[in-house]
Amino acid sequence: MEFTVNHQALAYLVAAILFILGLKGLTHPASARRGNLYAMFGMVIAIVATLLAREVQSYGFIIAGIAGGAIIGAVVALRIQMTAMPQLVAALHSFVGLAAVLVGIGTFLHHQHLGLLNAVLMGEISAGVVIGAITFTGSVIAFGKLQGLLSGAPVKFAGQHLLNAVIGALTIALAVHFAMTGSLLSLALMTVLALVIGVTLIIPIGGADMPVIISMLNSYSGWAAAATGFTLHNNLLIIVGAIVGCSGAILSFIMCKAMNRSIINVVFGGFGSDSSAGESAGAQAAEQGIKSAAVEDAVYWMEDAGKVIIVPGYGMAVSQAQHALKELAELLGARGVEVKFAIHPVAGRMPGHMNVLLAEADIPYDQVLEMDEINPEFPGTDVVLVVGANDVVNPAAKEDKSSPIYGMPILEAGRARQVYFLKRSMRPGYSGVDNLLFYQDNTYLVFGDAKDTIEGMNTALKGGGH
Amino acid sequence: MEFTVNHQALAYLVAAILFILGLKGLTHPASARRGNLYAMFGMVIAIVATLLAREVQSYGFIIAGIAGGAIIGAVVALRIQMTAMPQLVAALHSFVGLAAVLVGIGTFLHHQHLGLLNAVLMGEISAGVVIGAITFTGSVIAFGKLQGLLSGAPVKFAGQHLLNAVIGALTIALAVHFAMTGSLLSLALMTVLALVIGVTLIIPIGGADMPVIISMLNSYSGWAAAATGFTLHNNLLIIVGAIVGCSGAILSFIMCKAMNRSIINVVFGGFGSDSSAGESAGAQAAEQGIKSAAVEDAVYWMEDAGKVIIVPGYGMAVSQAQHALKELAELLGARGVEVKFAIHPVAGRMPGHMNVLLAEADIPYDQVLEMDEINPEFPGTDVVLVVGANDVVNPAAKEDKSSPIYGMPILEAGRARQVYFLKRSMRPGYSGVDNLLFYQDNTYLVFGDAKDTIEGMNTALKGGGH
Amino acid sequence: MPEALDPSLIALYVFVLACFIGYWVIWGVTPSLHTPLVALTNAISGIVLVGALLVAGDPQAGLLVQFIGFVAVLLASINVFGGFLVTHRMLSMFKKKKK
Amino acid sequence: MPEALDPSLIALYVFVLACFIGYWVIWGVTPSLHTPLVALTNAISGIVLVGALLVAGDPQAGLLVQFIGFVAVLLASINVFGGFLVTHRMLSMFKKKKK
Amino acid sequence: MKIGIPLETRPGETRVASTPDVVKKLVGQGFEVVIEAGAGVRAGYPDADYEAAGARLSDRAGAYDVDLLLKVRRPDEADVEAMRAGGLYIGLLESCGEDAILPSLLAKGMRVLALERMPRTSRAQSMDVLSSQSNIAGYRAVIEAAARYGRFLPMMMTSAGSAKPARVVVLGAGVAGLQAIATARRLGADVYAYDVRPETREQILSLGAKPIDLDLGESGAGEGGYAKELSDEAKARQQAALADELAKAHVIVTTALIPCRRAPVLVTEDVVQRMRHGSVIVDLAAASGGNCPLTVADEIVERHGVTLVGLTNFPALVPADASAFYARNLFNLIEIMVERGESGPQLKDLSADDITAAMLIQAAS
Amino acid sequence: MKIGIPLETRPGETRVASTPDVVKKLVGQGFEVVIEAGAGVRAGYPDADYEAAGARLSDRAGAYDVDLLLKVRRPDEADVEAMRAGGLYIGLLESCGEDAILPSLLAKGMRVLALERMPRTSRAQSMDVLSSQSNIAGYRAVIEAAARYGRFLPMMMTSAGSAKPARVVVLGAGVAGLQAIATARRLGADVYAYDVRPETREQILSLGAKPIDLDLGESGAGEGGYAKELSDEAKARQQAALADELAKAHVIVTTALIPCRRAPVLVTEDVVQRMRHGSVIVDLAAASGGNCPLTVADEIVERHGVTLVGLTNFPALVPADASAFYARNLFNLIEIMVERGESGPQLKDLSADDITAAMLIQAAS
Ligand SMILES: NC(=O)c1ccc[n+]([C@@H]2O[C@H](COP(=O)([O-])OP(=O)(O)OC[C@H]3O[C@@H](n4cnc5c(N)ncnc54)[C@H](OP(=O)(O)O)[C@@H]3O)[C@@H](O)[C@H]2O)c1
Ligand SMILES: NC(=O)c1ccc[n+]([C@@H]2O[C@H](COP(=O)([O-])OP(=O)(O)OC[C@H]3O[C@@H](n4cnc5c(N)ncnc54)[C@H](OP(=O)(O)O)[C@@H]3O)[C@@H](O)[C@H]2O)c1
Ligand SMILES: NC(=O)c1ccc[n+]([C@@H]2O[C@H](COP(=O)([O-])OP(=O)(O)OC[C@H]3O[C@@H](n4cnc5c(N)ncnc54)[C@H](O)[C@@H]3O)[C@@H](O)[C@H]2O)c1
Ligand SMILES: NC(=O)c1ccc[n+]([C@@H]2O[C@H](COP(=O)([O-])OP(=O)(O)OC[C@H]3O[C@@H](n4cnc5c(N)ncnc54)[C@H](O)[C@@H]3O)[C@@H](O)[C@H]2O)c1
Repeated sequence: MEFTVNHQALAYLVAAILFILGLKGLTHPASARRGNLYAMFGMVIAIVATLLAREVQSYGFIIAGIAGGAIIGAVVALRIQMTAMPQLVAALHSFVGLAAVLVGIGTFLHHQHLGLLNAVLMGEISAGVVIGAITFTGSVIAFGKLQGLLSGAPVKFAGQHLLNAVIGALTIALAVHFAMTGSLLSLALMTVLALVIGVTLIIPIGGADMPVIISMLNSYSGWAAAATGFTLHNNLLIIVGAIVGCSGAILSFIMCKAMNRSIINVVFGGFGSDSSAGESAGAQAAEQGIKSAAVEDAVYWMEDAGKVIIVPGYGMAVSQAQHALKELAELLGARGVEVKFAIHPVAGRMPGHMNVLLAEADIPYDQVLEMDEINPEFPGTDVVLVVGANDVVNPAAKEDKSSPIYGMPILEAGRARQVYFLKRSMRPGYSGVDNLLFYQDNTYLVFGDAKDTIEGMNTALKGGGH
Repeated sequence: MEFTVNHQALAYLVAAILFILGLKGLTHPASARRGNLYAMFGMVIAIVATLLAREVQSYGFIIAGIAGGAIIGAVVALRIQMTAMPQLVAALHSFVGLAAVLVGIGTFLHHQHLGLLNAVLMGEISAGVVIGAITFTGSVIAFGKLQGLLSGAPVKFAGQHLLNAVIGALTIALAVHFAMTGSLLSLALMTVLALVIGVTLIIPIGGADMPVIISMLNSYSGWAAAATGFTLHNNLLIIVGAIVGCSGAILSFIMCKAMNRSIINVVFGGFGSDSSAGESAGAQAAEQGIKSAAVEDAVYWMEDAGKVIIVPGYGMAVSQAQHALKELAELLGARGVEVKFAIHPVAGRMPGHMNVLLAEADIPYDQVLEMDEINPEFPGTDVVLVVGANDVVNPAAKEDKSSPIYGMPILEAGRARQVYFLKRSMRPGYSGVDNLLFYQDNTYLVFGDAKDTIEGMNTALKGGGH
Repeated sequence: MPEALDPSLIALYVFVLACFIGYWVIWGVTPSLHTPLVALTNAISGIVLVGALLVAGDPQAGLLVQFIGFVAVLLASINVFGGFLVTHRMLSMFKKKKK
Repeated sequence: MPEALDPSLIALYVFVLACFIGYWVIWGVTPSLHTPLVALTNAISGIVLVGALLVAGDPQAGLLVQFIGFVAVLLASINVFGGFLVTHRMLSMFKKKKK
Repeated sequence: MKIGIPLETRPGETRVASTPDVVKKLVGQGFEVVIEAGAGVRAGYPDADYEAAGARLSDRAGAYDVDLLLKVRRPDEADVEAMRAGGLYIGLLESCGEDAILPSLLAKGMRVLALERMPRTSRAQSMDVLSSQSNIAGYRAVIEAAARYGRFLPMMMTSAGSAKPARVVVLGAGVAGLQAIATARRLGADVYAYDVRPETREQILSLGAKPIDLDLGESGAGEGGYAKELSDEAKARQQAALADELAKAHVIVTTALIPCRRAPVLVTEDVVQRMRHGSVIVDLAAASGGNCPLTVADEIVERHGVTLVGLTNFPALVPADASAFYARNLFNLIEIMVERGESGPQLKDLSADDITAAMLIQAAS
Repeated sequence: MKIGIPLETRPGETRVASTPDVVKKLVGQGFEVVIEAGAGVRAGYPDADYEAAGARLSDRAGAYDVDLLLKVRRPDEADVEAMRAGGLYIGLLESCGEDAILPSLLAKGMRVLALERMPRTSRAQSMDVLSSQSNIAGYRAVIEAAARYGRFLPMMMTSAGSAKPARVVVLGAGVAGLQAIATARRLGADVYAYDVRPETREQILSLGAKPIDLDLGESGAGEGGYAKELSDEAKARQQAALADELAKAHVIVTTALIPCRRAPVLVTEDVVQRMRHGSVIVDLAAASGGNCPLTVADEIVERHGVTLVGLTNFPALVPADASAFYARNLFNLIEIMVERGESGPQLKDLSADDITAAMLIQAAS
């Protein structure tokens, strides 16, 4: 039986469905790996269906290209350090962008050769090439910043936005000219300008925002693929491109929200962030090399931890988070997590401060342990949740002889696998001493009022999402 | 400028987008009315774009049909009692079903006349006609049950499912025959059998499940429209049909979940529900004419009520819901709702039982009022939330001289605009006396452990949905 | 440029994609809006009107067909007009007290 | 049967519907999965490979075009293979302790 | 109709049968109220407040020479002497069955409404002084225990070491027992409770305390919400099964009563010996012989290093609220007893209403 | 090295400077511990327990004739007589500045570690007896108030009427004040609190109580966490501004102290007169003259219908835990004072560590 375009289209449809299911799978941990498999399978179907098409007649270049790509891709992906993932993803993006540019130009030359050019087609080609070029250089810059080849600091200068606007307008003008005349020169110039835009868009963005930018560039690469799909009248490219483009944009938005950043600000390279006044606690933390995390991250690791220890402090009392905390402990307990409360003898502002509040919230006494009992348990603990405590877990008390709290015994929270600090800011506690635990590798700060944060955790634990 | 198929297709695309936005709008109260307008607007565009098409050349029948339909539709819609809405919707469904059948048959005759028939087309016609026919009679039966023309009780007999299966198989066989031969007889027979299926599918379903069935029939009508779209190669019909079909199915599923019913059970006419053992509290209540409601319904009315009074009782103590209740009061308070707690002197099982627990949860004393203070406030209250109380709000104490609690003063919760009862079952309270308030028109029971229910409310109030 | 696809295949593409949209568009609906939502989807499924118009509007098809078309147009428009109006009425009832 | 539509219009239909899907498919993602999700969408956007194959596989197009196609195939496949593998590695790291 | 409120003369009694608030309401309904000078002072209600409420101050004789006499405690012979013949007495008789006072009352032609006979129906709840006073006793018993216990009740982790929460066991989860549970829980103690009536299990849990489950082989639920007496076999089994739980306790509050019977022995001397030095037992059943045989009624004694509180009148230690509740109960009762006549309130037929009928004692005529 | 633990002889004192638990640890570290017979009995620690922990029982003279004397209360002349010359005294001196006892101690060549001079640093927290005993006082003060208040502290809505929650005002939110707030809140009272130090506002809120805000025109925050004395003008303004809040209170617990000064007057006689009959004032500053001028130290008096509790030694009412905390504080202190030598523990140079240096009083050599 001949493999007709109709068969191909059916195969493409199946591939598209698999991609959609794959992406949906990745929204939840339980289905994530299955999702990845779906997507891989979709890709295989798409490639095979394309190779069987009538237009594909010489396989030399193709086999060479795929084989080379497979080897390089596999080696890089397997060798790379986990910590260098963001760079890798940025680099891979740049390839998609460049590939889109090349496909656009190749299609142009091909159709020119066959004499099949028309204005609509050339418009579609321009879109593919321009977006691809922006994706390409943008990703290269992002890669450079992440890899440390370029400074991570935002590069800003007066008139930056004006410059971008002018180059953008020029590019569009050239695209129109190209679509009307098919001038190769316009195509080339337009491509060059688009490459420049990629650079100028990304250099003003600081290191802290890079994750969002990576996701945004991802979205661009999707749009580039969709534009290519229009050029080739290939529905699969259109569907996948649109989905990747759109979901990438949404993802960037979601990430911005989680990081408390304005998306406009991030995408347009530091719009308005010239004033550092409104800088969030998260951004400040990032600058000092302290990691902050979202509520969901903490929940993710707690929900099937073996053991979680909660260290309440004065901040719990201030935010009156004890009732919410009790609920959290119950929710975790219901999932089989062992939850304990570790009470430091001077936590709070009066002797027994924590006991009063935990009793008010009706937390069973056998879950409440004093320092000496619980300290040996920290090393075997998956997550320590520090709820508005500070001094009582500060390793400075043991390590820094000059510290005013030197000599005070502490809760050794830092020895657990992960530590999440729930506090509102980077401010120190009663003693005024900076907390060394913040800088530890396994420590994350979750900013916000402790009660709000814990209620957020409870909501997350109770489901949400579908 | 001529109105080409391309223009029409563009218009259809816009209409489709408006329909999607319209449906999305209806998922949230704030955007619901806007959503309806979007959808209306989409429909206008779709109709105009169709009328402008080249195929439409005689307007007599069309104008007559639309005008008649508009008048009838408008009169019925404006005249109908709010309580009769479900019937009306069922009736309207039957029209869509019948229209789909007619369009299918009409198209067949038309194409037969033009000699354009082929197997694929006839397959598509069969699908449209069969689904349309099922929708038609199914909706008619649903209408009959809701309107009281037919008994609301499920009609069940042995071999019901077998019968359905046999008729279904026959119908499919006829459809295949029709597609291969174009036999008008097969078409007619198939249509008749499909009409029968519509009846046999819906008669075994009880009155309580009717809302789900309406939604399910709605989904069928969507599939019928989509099949018609295939027949006519009309993308708008396909898109809208698929969206309505799919979202209707999902909506049925969501409604089943909210009512704690199994969707299989409902859709396949009482599969397994032959045993009444597992009957839920909700179903039991429905049989006694008591209304039950979902957590979200209560939340919906509380969240922008002016005033909510919470009446705690022994059930609050049993489920230890006081902490959750405090959070609820805070969440409502944050939305500007005035929240008060009404304490009956004998609520609970010891004097001051409620006071102890509310104080434990740190509910401010000025929100806690005793019976004599609060009774005059009930008539001006939007929602009363009765949390595991029973006897203390039972109007039998005032109305029924033979009742053992006659003469006991009560909290006059029943005088508020709406009353939501949070309890686990239909069981009476301490006194063993059935609560007359359950039967009042403005009373709804929300079944479940009080703490779980209130936590559900809190989650709902804190957002969820997107 | 590849040769043209079978139009039924294109229809299938559109159908599948629309099914996904139908799947997602409804999630997260407030229970109180279940009934209006059913009414609205009902009104929208009156889109068969478009099909009915095509049947009723082609004089070539013969009077029988046109009459069948007429009945279909009548029924579908009752549905469209009735459906939207009913939805509107329900939603007005749902308009909550403004503070 | 109506006359055929402009293929670009069909492409537009498909595009618009896919955008809606893209809009919804990602909602509700767990923040911890942000990074793997970016890696996966990246791998998927390697679908330009399909375009590259078409350019590289047509000998009629001339050697220059085929060579351009070859480079595009190479880059896109690095992306596809690298992307999926990296996603897989990240997700394996995310496999949590089973109790 | 004239109502009299005398000064209570039993030793240690600080309560009074009515408060200025309630007197005001009574006067408002047309009653004439006479109060003995100083009757409310110990409860924190000065004579002036009564006068302001509309009562007439009088000497002892005046307060007794009335139609309707409101008292808290059982009258003695002298009191009966002072009463107006043919009047109505409302108060506690504090007796079951044979009683020397009752005949003298009836001999004077008086009718008696004995408050301990109040039926335990929903409607009667607001007139039930046993409930309202037990409630106060339960609260005050725990305050007393806290004041006499040489440690913290709550858990406290401080830089000077940790105090474990006191283990409090409450025996009998009736009105007083439940309030004791609630109060001890409030103070942060680790509270356990036990009752023979099985339905109390859920009630104990509903206050956040831990029920002690014993298998006695029979239920202790009697009539009208009261417990019934257990068989001897079950009693022995109960004592043995409870012993280990009780020996671990630091504070025990016992409230187990069976109407008109000696209180059951729940805390044996052996248990007291096994308790830690400095522990406290508050025996609310002291008046009926005590749930612990070592308890001495009306005294606080130390045995085997354990403090035993045998006070029998805890409500008198919270006189202001105890009197207010008592007065309010009587007011609610009077409301169902009278109808408004032209010349002020009139007594209805007391045997017509099932509440008053159950309480009424009068000479067989 | 020999440690001595005498019986405390001040009237009403029930505490003891060490407990069997701590004695066991001391013995474990190589100390020789001598305890006067009966020293721990009133706190619930029988002699037998001390012996079991490794202490030697002795008479009074034996317990004083030691290298390291651990005491709770200020010694009197007779005690000083009994001490071993050149020994080390650890205990409270209960004095500021001039003091008759100190010269006699120094004259005997003794070195004194005065516990009230403990610096308020994080490291010293676990040795600070002022904190640990204040904490107990705060708790016990509220229990005392509850026992003496003729009504419920918590709100209670019953069929016999409703009791409004008692309005409790705590003055001074230091260690004792905060614990008093916490305890009153636990009991369900409606708690208000006030302190001159502005940072206490958040702390009061953190216990769920309501801060009283006054505008004094100056801050009362002094050094080392203590309050400083206010200007006369501010004092007057404070009294006036507080008066209305206090007059509404049913229970007042005052804890306002300024080191080595007469306690500030916060509750004036006028306020007491305006309070409702039956109200209670517990004045924890009674020993320094009282925050209320009507308070009589060591007595419980009634003035204008209000009960004034002037007890000065609340920790002695919770002797078991108070002694345990005290003993633990001293143990923590001793730990930083000694190093393990070959022949048992050796004293380090006391002026080298800033904690002991601050506390140390010795004859100028
Ligand atoms: N227990 C006693 O008797 C006593 C008496 C006096 C002093 N102290 C001293 O107090 C300290 C106690 O240690 P600790 O760890 O309990 O407290 P801490 O060291 O004072 O730290 C409390 C932390 O809670 C955070 N916080 C405050 N309000 C919050 C809110 N609403 N939500 C979330 N976080 C909030 C603050 O950070 P943000 O501002 O960034 O949110 C602060 O860093 C010790 O230094 C101890 O020596 C104790
Ligand atoms: N206050 C006193 O001193 C005292 C003393 C003795 C008796 N009483 C009597 O007790 C009664 C008190 O009235 P009330 O209204 O408070 O209580 P109630 O009439 O006994 O009703 C309590 C209701 O709570 C529900 N419930 C129990 N557990 C629940 C849970 N976990 N979640 C949700 N609902 C739960 C029960 O219904 P479901 O089983 O369907 O869930 C029950 O109908 C009066 O009749 C009074 O006379 C009072
Ligand atoms: N009007 C009303 O509805 C009303 C009024 C008052 C009380 N009640 C109910 O009546 C019940 C008892 O009330 P009460 O407090 O006056 O009872 P009570 O004072 O007579 O007895 C106290 C408790 O001791 C328990 N007890 C007796 N023997 C025991 C034993 N051997 N071991 C352990 N426990 C033993 C009893 O079960 C009771 O719970 C309660 O459930 C109360 O709610 C109802
Ligand atoms: N090592 C340590 O870190 C440590 C140890 C003990 C106490 N502290 C801190 O020191 C502070 C005071 O402790 P304390 O309880 O021993 O103090 P205290 O006993 O000396 O005084 C009690 C309270 O009375 C207040 N007060 C004084 N004059 C007042 C006035 N005119 N009106 C109202 N209030 C007045 C003081 O501000 C203080 O809060 C607390 O914040 C405590 O946490 C710290």
